[in-house]
Amino acid sequence: MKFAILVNEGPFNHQASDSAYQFVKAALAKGHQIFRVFFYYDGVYNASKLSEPPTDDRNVVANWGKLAEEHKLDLVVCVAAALRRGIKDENLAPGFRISGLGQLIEAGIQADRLVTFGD
Amino acid sequence: MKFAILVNEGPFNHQASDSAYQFVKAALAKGHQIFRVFFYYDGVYNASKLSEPPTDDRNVVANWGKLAEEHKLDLVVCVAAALRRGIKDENLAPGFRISGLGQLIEAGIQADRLVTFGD
Amino acid sequence: MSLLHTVSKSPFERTNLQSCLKLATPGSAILLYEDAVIGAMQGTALADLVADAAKSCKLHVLGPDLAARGLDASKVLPGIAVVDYAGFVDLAEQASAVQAWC
Amino acid sequence: MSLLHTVSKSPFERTNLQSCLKLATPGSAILLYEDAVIGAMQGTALADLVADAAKSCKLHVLGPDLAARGLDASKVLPGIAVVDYAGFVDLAEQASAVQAWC
Amino acid sequence: MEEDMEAGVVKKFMYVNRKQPYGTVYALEVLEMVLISAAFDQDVHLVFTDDGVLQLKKGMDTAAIGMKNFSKTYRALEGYDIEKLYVDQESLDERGLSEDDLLVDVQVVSRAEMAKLMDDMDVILTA
Amino acid sequence: MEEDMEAGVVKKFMYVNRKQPYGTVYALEVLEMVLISAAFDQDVHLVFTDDGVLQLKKGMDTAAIGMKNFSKTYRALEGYDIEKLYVDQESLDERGLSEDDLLVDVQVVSRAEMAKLMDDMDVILTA
Repeated sequence: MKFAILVNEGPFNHQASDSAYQFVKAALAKGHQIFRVFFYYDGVYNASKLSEPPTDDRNVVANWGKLAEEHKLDLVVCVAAALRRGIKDENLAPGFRISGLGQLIEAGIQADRLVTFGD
Repeated sequence: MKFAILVNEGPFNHQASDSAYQFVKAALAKGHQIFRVFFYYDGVYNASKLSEPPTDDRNVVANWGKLAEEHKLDLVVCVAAALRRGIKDENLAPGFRISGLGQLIEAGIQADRLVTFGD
Repeated sequence: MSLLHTVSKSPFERTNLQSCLKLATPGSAILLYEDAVIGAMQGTALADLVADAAKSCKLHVLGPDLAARGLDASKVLPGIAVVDYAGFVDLAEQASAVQAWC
Repeated sequence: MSLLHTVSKSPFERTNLQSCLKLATPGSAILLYEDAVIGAMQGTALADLVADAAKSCKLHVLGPDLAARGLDASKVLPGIAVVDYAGFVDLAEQASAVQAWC
Repeated sequence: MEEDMEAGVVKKFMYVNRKQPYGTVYALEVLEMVLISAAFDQDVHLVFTDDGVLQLKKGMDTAAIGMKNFSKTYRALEGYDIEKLYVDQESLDERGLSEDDLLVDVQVVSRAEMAKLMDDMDVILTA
Repeated sequence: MEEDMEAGVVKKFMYVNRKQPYGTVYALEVLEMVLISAAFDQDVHLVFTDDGVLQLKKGMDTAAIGMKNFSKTYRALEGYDIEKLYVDQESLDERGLSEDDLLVDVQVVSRAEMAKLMDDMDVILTA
């Protein structure tokens, strides 16, 4: 089945991004396809390449990037939400791309299910 | 009277930073002193110089910077919270400085009142 | 001197106001602002709870946040004072400390 | 097919679960995860509300979030199934759509 | 209406608004989503429930909080052929509001009717 | 204890923990604040109320959610002379918990006692 994922909260402050990551890993392990992971609202902060968590904690941003590389995931950051919050190409982490909200609507249309994490 | 201000939520997603800004302006207008404004948790995002809100909306980051310049405010961003969330000297907005949590405790000790905005 | 308790989140969405009312002692000041201002209005499902609190605590609501939400300052519950940001500053000044329930 | 409703915020802190229960139709699936898992436990002040919901909806709770919080999976309310992330995926697959109350 | 951009795929999208305006950005950023889905010619349903009913309150004046009043956008939705707006009576009642307090025409439904409508959707986006 | 860094100014600081661990970062970042205030030799009071009582639950295992288990830190507080920990009975009761479920020694008080304690503070930091 084709899943689309929406992540609405930033890293560390909320667990939403962690839960979405675990969900995506479990879906891939079951042979499902991830059509796209879209980052909206504060979720755009997950794409900051400057994020540097303590070394004894998980690295949310890097984990998304690695997963994207391994599984050719399409990680899309909403441009309007990102501009407000100071996420731009110059601080965008590897594995993410910035695009319009149309990418979320398209994911809703193309995927069999849209699963949202966080508010 | 000497006030210390703590801002715990990022710009735009929550009103906390806006309310803190209005409170600080009102306190200054009454002749009070602002000992320090400290940004913690997601509040550190208020210091991103890359933030670019729509031109018909308020610019939270720039407003803090301007107010700081006019009134010689000490705007301090918590280094630990900021590192996790990708706020560093390279994307720090004018008027802010990055320092340790000790600056918050010191503000609590030195100021007559600590007023917190957001969670 | 007693505490100023501030509440910013909607009492319909979160339990912050309810927690505040459990720990605010008689004579304390309480300020509702941001999304919490709906709690100050007449005719809501929470009006009895808040009106009751106004008997033992000094309740206030931030006018600018009422206006932003199109809520009529003349329809706040009796016993609740409408203040502006300057009034918020005064409340903080008059309190022994400020406790933010967010 | 019916909806999967997901709830991640604590029912003691926010009203999301209560809103979910008002709009979830009989036969729908509900998954409690993250801070919402406390709602699945026996002996809480919300246990009656949740046990009641489990009679008309298919309730689930995420095991990894119980374990993280030191909550014993053997003490969840009767009628609530404990699932892992793979089970979460299955629930989403089996639903007609997923409604996140956050 | 323009031709469908997705070769005829029209899904039932529902946007569930549960939060007040201004205290958080959700109301504004949901509107941005809604306008885009109109461009994709999807079957858009807007629901206002819980504190979300306050997004439609008449008479907002944001001057003193220094934020932009975006409530006019709800009036503009008709121009994008977004006409399916639902509010539940219970959420209005709990907040001491009535249909007359709202700045746009909506269908006022019971929570039971809203639940049925929701069950019928293909994609639900909530904030 | 070291000499006071602020020329003898010792204030009563209270940290009010109202949230669960892991679902949000607050519990962890409050601990960071608490440890720093110990370095400033302040009179530190830690309160756990509402969902905050869950921060002290025994037996956490975070392996499956991929996050760091920081509950050991509460055990280390004693080493920093932070010994005033309060939990209110009502919050425990509501969540079906008892003092035996907690991984550190605390004073269990009523909400009324906690309210009195709070009224006496100079600086209150809540999350």
